Amino acid sequence: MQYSSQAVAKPYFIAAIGLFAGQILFGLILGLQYVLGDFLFPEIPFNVARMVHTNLLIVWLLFGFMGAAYYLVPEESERELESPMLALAMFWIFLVAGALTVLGYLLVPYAGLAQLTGNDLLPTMGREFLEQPTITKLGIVVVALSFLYNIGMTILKGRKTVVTLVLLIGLTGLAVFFLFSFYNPDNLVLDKFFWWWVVHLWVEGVWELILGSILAFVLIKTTGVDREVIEKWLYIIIAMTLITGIVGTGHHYYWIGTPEYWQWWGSVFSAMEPIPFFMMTVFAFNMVNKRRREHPNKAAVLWALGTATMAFLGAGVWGFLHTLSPVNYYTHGSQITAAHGHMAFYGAYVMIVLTIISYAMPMLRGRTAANSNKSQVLEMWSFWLMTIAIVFITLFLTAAGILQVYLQRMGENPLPFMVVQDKVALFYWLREIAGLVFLIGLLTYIASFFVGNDEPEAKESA
Amino acid sequence: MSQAFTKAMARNIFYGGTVFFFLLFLALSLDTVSVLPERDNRANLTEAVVQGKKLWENNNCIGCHTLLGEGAYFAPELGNAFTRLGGKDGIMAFIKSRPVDGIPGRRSMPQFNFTDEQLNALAEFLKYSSEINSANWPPNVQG
Amino acid sequence: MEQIQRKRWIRPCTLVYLVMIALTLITWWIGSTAKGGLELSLMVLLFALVKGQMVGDWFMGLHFVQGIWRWPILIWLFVPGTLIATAFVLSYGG
Amino acid sequence: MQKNKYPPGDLAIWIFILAELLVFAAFFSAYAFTRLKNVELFNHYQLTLDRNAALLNTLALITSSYFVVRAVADIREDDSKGCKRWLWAAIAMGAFFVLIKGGEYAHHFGAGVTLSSNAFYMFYLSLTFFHFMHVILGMVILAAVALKAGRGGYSADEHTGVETGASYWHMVDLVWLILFPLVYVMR
Repeated sequence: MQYSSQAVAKPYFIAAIGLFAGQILFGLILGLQYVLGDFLFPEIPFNVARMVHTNLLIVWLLFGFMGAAYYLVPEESERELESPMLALAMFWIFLVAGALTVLGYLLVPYAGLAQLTGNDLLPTMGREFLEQPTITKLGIVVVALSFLYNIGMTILKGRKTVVTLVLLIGLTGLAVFFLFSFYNPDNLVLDKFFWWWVVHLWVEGVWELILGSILAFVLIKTTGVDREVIEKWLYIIIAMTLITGIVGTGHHYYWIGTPEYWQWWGSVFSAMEPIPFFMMTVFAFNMVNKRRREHPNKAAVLWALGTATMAFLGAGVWGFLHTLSPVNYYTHGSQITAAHGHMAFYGAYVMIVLTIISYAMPMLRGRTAANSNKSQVLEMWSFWLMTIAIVFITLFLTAAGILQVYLQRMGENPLPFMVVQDKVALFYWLREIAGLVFLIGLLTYIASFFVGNDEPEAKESA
Repeated sequence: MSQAFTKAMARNIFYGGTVFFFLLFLALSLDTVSVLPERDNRANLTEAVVQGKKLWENNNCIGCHTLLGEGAYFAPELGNAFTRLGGKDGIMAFIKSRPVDGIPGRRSMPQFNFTDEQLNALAEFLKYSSEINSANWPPNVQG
Repeated sequence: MEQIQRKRWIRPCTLVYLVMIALTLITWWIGSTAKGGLELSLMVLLFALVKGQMVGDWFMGLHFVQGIWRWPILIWLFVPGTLIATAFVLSYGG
Repeated sequence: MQKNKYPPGDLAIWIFILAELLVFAAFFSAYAFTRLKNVELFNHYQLTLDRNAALLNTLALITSSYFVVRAVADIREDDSKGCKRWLWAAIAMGAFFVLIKGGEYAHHFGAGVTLSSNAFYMFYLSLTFFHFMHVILGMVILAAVALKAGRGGYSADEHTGVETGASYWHMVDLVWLILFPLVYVMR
């Protein structure tokens, strides 16, 4: 750690991991509710648990992104953070606001929460992933703006690198597109149309810039490959991301009342969305093969390669599976969508945050470059456990989805939704078992922070 | 030609390509918004429908159901509930009849204790939703 | 370099240009009769692919490239060209 | 004759060119197979297009592409002035294309044609408008190159920028060479 203000990243990372654990816990509850329908009913109905599961995911990823920015921006800009105090203050505000929101979800019926927070004044609640009370949304805007100010000033006053520039563009885009969450017209089609300007342009747009820039930073640091090489790859990858991804939004506009030409535009462009992910995989492995040093933090390199691979599989391959409109006609809103969502989010965003945590945390905790071998071995175990678990979760959900589509939407005698759900229950059980393995992986991951701390640091081998 | 591609050109393609395709997306979006009146059933956006949408949101129905395929996959699609449940009466009767403590061992919709006016609004909202031109989706009545 | 210094009666690119103009005029003439028909359509498509090949080889300069970059334009012409031809053959009842 | 390993220009533009060509290839094939299902409709509405305008546009783009070839040839002989002149001539032909195409659009929009009118017009407008935007982008690129050439920014030794812009412009031409017969003539 070269700059003392990088230390503000530490609470962000710790909070991220804590919320991650909460997300997984609620994931397991949801998985169980899929097979034992009355589990925790009516205390925690499915919709509440799901809201907690998805919102925790978003919030902890945001914590991770912010922590990543606070860690890498001073180092890249070669100066201290504009205001570490502001960063810490925003940490607590965001954490408390997030905690209050989740408590609100769990303790108050959702309609009551809507009333309590004055949703009628500016109704924005009750839309998927944007369930937060309007006041929380406003809080997110405030936190995002202070964060952008802090990061932006540091970047603009210091050395400007491609990594920080791309990160800044990504984070700015994140803040700008979030503003569409305040637009909630009565017209359902318009509502849905612009809802995707938040959701799609986040996860298949600006978030990928953030992902790319963090990955580039870690690769520069761990491989010792010339910055010029990595930065030009970063540019060309994110260029392809936005070239395909922006119009690729059209793959959400097939069946929501929007004109039918989107079936062509969306299919053609989103079919190309795997290309940048494929380039990212090639790029990451190439850089690691061309490495000029053997960085002692092997776990971080593993996470980086894992991100590139799993993002391609989850976002690229599983996305492509159902992105063409004739296929999507049958798979839209089925378990196939859920399968894709799980692997894409894990592969792209969970793993990149764990990558930067894995790289930065040893330094933030006083090591010079890496944890002890013992700790790293445990961390790598957790990598494989979680990654293999998510692969199986995805495969089981895909199997459930294929059956669901076949039984419910194809053939002469389509069966009702609930009948089909009973028929595919076996796969939901298997998914829940894989989910337990994921939890074991996560516990192993958390344990890796507590073992081997008194042992010597792993050394650069070459 | 020692260097196959340069950072400067990669940067130009990033900025140029992003602006270019964002403009294209804006153009298509503009066209979409201009032709939506023919597809989105806005003529039937009555007060009851607006109230129904608010109820739909304030009770987080999207947390279990899909509407035009978007939402959670725990409970049936509702974009065509109007057809599947046999009109407004069927919808209202179903929501009204949910047991307070659920159904042992099975998934159940919570009992929301809606008033008759609210039930009517929700049913109107689902009727309006079912009349949106969704390019023949879902493939059949089962959603 | 030596090629350019040697005087020729016409530059290769100019020759290519004139051929492309000629093919375009024929295509337009076929179009203006509005007769259509499978043979004429396929001929027009062939003209287009030949013109595309000329652009790739002589305008873009891929004629002087060897290795994998020699092929993308050719493949690009061949694959959609084949698909379009197939669709037109099918539209005339196979 | 010495052969090159890479095509002229910066390889990054070629990645971009290939991505764009992929999109057009998909749309071309989609056009042909959608036509297969709606032969009557496509044949009928194709006749509402202005083939004379399309001819002028094809000639304009081919000529423009040829001018760009001459511009590259000039800069390879260290003739910045010649390079600049050919480039502006190419841009002028591009502007001519935009003008003619704009006239066609005005005619169609005036007749109430939109993307949602029918399958033929959907493809006609999608393909040509997407290409139209490429012509404009290409003109912007060529103008940037021409301005730099005018300032003497390129030489016989270092003119990758000219080749890069040229390669992009040839791609714009290439796409139109397929688009013209496919949408305007083949029936």
